[in-house]
Amino acid sequence: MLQTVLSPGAVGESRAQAELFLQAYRLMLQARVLDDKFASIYRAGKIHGGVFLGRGQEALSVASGLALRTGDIFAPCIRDQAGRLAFGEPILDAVRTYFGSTLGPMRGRDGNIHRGRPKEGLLAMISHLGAMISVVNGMLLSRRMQKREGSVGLACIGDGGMSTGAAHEALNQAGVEKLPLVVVVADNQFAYSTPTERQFACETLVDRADAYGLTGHSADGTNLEDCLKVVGQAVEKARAGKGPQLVVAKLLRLCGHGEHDDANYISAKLKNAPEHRDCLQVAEERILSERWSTPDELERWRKDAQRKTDDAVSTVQREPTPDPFAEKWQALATENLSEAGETPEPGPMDI
Amino acid sequence: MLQTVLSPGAVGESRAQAELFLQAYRLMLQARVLDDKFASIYRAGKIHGGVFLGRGQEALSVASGLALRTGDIFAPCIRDQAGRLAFGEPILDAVRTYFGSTLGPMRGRDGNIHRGRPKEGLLAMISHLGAMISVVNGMLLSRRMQKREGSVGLACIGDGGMSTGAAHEALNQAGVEKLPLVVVVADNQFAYSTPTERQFACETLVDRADAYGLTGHSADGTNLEDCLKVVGQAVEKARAGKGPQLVVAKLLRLCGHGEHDDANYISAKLKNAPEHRDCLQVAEERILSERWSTPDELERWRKDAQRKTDDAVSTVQREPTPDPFAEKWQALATENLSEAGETPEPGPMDI
Amino acid sequence: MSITYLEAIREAQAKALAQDPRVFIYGQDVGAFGGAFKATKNLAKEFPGRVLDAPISEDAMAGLAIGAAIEGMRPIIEMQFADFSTVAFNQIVNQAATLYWRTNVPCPITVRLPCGGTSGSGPFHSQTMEALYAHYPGVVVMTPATVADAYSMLLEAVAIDDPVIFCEHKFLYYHLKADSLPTEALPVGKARIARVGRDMTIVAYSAMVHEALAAAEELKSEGWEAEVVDLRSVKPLDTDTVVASVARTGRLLCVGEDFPWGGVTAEVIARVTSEGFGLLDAPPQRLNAKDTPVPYHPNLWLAHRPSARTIADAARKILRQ
Amino acid sequence: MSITYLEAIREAQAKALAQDPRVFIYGQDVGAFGGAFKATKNLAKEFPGRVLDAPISEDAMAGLAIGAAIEGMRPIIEMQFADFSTVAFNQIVNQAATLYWRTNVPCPITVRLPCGGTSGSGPFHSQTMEALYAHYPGVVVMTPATVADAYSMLLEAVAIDDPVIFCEHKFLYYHLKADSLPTEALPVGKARIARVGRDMTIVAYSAMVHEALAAAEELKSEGWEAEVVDLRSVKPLDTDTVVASVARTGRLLCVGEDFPWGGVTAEVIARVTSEGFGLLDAPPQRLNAKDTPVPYHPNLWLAHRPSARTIADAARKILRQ
Ligand SMILES: Cc1ncc(C[n+]2csc(CCOP(=O)(O)OP(=O)(O)O)c2C)c(N)n1
Ligand SMILES: Cc1ncc(C[n+]2csc(CCOP(=O)(O)OP(=O)(O)O)c2C)c(N)n1
Ligand SMILES: [Mg+2]
Ligand SMILES: [Mg+2]
Repeated sequence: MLQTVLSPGAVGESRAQAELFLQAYRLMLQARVLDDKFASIYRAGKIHGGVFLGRGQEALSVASGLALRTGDIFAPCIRDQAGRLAFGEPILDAVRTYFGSTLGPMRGRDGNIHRGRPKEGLLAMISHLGAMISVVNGMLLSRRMQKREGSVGLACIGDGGMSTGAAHEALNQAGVEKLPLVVVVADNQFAYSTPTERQFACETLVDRADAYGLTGHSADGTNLEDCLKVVGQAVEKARAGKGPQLVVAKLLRLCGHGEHDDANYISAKLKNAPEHRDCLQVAEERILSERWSTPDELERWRKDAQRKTDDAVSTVQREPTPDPFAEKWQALATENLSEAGETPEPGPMDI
Repeated sequence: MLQTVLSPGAVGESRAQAELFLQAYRLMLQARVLDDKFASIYRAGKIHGGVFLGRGQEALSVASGLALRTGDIFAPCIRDQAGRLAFGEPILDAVRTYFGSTLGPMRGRDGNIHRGRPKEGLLAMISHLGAMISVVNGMLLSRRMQKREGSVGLACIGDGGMSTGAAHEALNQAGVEKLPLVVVVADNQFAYSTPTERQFACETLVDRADAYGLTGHSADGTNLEDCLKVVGQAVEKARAGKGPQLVVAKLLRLCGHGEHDDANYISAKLKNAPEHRDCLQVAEERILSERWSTPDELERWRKDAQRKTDDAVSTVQREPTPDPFAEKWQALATENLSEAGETPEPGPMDI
Repeated sequence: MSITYLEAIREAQAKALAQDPRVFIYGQDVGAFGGAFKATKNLAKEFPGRVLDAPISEDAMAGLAIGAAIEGMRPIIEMQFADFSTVAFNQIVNQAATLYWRTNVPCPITVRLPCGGTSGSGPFHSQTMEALYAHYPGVVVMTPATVADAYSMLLEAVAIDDPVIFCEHKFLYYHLKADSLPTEALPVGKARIARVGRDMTIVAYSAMVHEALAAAEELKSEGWEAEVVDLRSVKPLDTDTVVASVARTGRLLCVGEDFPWGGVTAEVIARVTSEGFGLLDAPPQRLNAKDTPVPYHPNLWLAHRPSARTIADAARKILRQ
Repeated sequence: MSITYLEAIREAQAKALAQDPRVFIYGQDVGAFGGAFKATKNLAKEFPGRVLDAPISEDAMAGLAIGAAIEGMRPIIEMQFADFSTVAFNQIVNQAATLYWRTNVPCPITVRLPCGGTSGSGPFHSQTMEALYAHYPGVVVMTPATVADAYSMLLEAVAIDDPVIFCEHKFLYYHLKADSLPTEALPVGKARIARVGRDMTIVAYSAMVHEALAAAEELKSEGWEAEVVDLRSVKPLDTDTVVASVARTGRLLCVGEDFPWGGVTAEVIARVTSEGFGLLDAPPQRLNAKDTPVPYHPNLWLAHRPSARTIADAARKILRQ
């Protein structure tokens, strides 16, 4: 695949590709470092609720985020820290949401990976798998109605999420409306503990593309270059009006479902299989072998990522947590239609 | 296709095929006559609620019912009068349900096409499209657990029903469990008024088979012979342990969605297209051209179907309708857990 | 001119489409066909590209509407029957209803639910769903009982910055008529005294308002004056108007067509007894449908739901206490 | 020996599997993994072929269970979190709950719903769903508050010929312990007096029973004796036991963790005021969660749901009247 991308003679292009690769790598690295930090804070018992990481899925995720432009729509799923950074989500959003800071986009109301900024095209997933895709469809259809065309919507989902009725209805809907939607499936071979043979019986989930009249693409989820290329092409096609696209990438989650889970249901054989290498390491090796960068520089980047992470965490740790007395206990935007007086005064603040 | 079925040299086999054809034809005729009766009773204002017919869909439907044996499972959809008769549902069940007779299987509690005898393998559909398939899955899986193998479950659905999340989850589930399920899709090109181009964007719904790891089959829904062959083969495969099968037949509904609907959204061109001939007429022509029967005999069969229909209707018209005072207003099987006393006494009996 | 409840719904949508380019309609068969009940008749022609047929995918219909709302649109989605909204339930209560609270982005969608029993419709084409949705935070649930309210409340539903569950009653579609469309209306969230009376309060909403009014008429011939309160919206629920009425009458009967457990009637009684306990001269009572699915046969159906007769019976028992 | 609420649920399933070949378990990750909460730990090994992993398809999970019930099986399905049962909602309320009434074929399925708030779980992993299901005809809804009830009621759930929604509270999973499993139990449908008192009745269920008991303890130090009634099942709801308690105490507070509109607390108050109006010496009151989604941050979460403190506060107001 390299030949295609860095074809001899296309020096300018190959320079651009190398730069894209490096940019992607730095984002993956930042995501990995941030994820590692969340894991350690979790182990220290300082995070409320679960922690969900994207370890091993950064190549696909970053490719998704990088393929998009300002004005596009991104609906990340639970393992898309890298894609979020690539799309432009500030590190602070992640940290603030995990800590429940009132300065974060979710203001302590929702947590961990359930964050976003819908008005900036970054959707805040609900937990119910499959439910975000039709929302992206609605955004894209509206832009068409508003004659604001040219943007693409990209929704991430897992192999397990593809079994939901919600995902089916939305993929079919996108096909019918010929929307510029790209659905990126991270087939990490497990949904929580459930292996894909208990999840679906088709050969590969790309077989679903035909079922909905979408264009299907396969990618190697451990290979950054391939992910950049395949997702990039899918996004380009969608943007060019070629209708909805389905990208399926195979890979392995290199962590538990959440940090509470040791993933002992994934066999050592699977974990050590050559095709399940860590995408970050693979990318690093490639950078060094191509001499696009040096070990020193990579080390500086890692330190930089570490510093940004630490800064964000120490900033957020000094930020206010929600005050139930100051909280507006109101789910409606229309204040005068909210019902009051039925609910108790706030209770004690201790856990 | 005829050659395959009635191959020269296989005289015994071809005799059997001809007999199957005639049997199927008589059931189709009976279904058509019964449907016509319901339509005329509806027009006379004597049926409560809607009337939904299978006109033009009898060939596919009868093939579904005939492919099954006693002990199999059949989940018909709204246009499966012919299949129900073929599976063994008494005419009286249909008439009693439309009239709300207390002697019918639904006892006036549910109406029209929402009828069945689950314990005899004939499911009573709920209205929500797509919802019956997973129920068939559960029956088949249970039989496997109970070591009662050898039976097949067949579920009917429309082109529109295939857009439901419920259908997706169930097809996928059947694939994962490798159940002896046959799903028969009547692609009649419309869901109520909605043409298939607003329903799905794949070429044909058989494209969905691969998506679930099912075996796909296509049939000409206007051709009885083809329907018998294709559905028969699919059922055989399922019974032989070859996993779930998906049959898609193209045809046109030769009536409104319900009898309240004149289907003026179906263009004359479509209605008159040669590929949308009435399957009953096509079958009749074939019988006569093959001299499997005579016009006189066909006429006797029609009269017989008419008489059976009229008998059933006049029987049911003398049967008791539900008495709210005698009705057990209780949704639970466990009597002592039912809540009483919260509901009013029955009201006036006049409409 | 005479206009039905159903025509009022069509007219409100026509007006919403005409006056606000952000409005569009999405639902099964709502386009050229004009909808299963003709509530969108001719709208696809009058507003090209803004009335779209949906696949049989209620979950994705609701999801699409939510996405449209995020982009500043004001979608109206029509469920072919309220009963089928169970399939979109998750998107409505967990995505639409939480969006503003979670992200600060309002979700102005209107979900039109053709609700309620009509003769011969059976268990899956007859349900009323107001309690189901009102239970959840983040939604407004409207239950118009009159042609005027069907019109004005639907326009307000579209204008409100929150998800509105618009429960339109199929039994009223053709039967209920008015001379003209209203030019003004009570604010959303305010109940209406549908009939003034001093002896007891009957609280109702949607089709049951008319049964309650008929019951009140029957009671009048016996010398009782029942006040009938039409809730108009069940969330928010106008407790003040109900309590004020009970303050005048001292007696309360609450009527709903929904299943008996929980729901509007329980909520009204819980509020009145908590806030206005001392005003009651007799135990408050409620009348709901029976605790079974809605039956198909008219004999059963008529006995399943409250009617003028059973309301009057229940009222007499309260009045005699 | 000490056994937790969660272990009791596992033990009940082990016993059901052992004693009845018709029982099987189906749900996401319930097999070799033993379930997200380990409620089915080792069961796949102990009962080969009878504890099956499901795809992420709640609708089809419920549908499969219904089909199994038709074939004479007694399936238990585990929803990974109660919140995700919204996706199976249609199959449960429209297919499972209507099957017996429509066709005379019973539908003995048990739907296990890990319910309720725990710190840091947020809007979609914290919901209690008892009111949602209890609203519908044709289901039994259990809300065990103790280790003993978790065990005995789950066994009864499997034995009952109707769909049972088994609301197990995640907050109780690990915290609540008992010395042993019970050998006998109150019948399903009977409430339990969890604490005897003469001054007021506090009605609660599930995790709120423990908050109510703690509140009663707090009140005791002030000289008040609150009676605490644990409903055990909310459908059927044991009105008699509640009314009898109110007959003794004259005062009623009803507490639920669910959203405030409709639901158990409204239903209890509507029943008590309809049937036992004269027994009340003060207005009945209720305490629910706030009318917003369940918040993530513990500060908000603790204020969102009723607690011993807020229950005691509400009780004091009633006692002073
Ligand atoms: C409708 C629904 N059912 C169940 C869950 C619980 N759940 C959360 S993540 C998960 C596994 C998801 O697997 P997959 O889609 O493959 O994504 P991955 O975790 O592998 O990235 C499950 C079952 C859910 N969130 N939504
Ligand atoms: C979930 C759901 N949504 C909507 C409906 C209303 N409805 C009943 S039949 C029908 C059209 C069905 O079309 P199709 O599946 O193609 O079957 P056909 O009527 O053509 O035989 C619709 C929309 C329904 N029954 N269930
Ligand atoms: Mg996965
Ligand atoms: Mg069709």
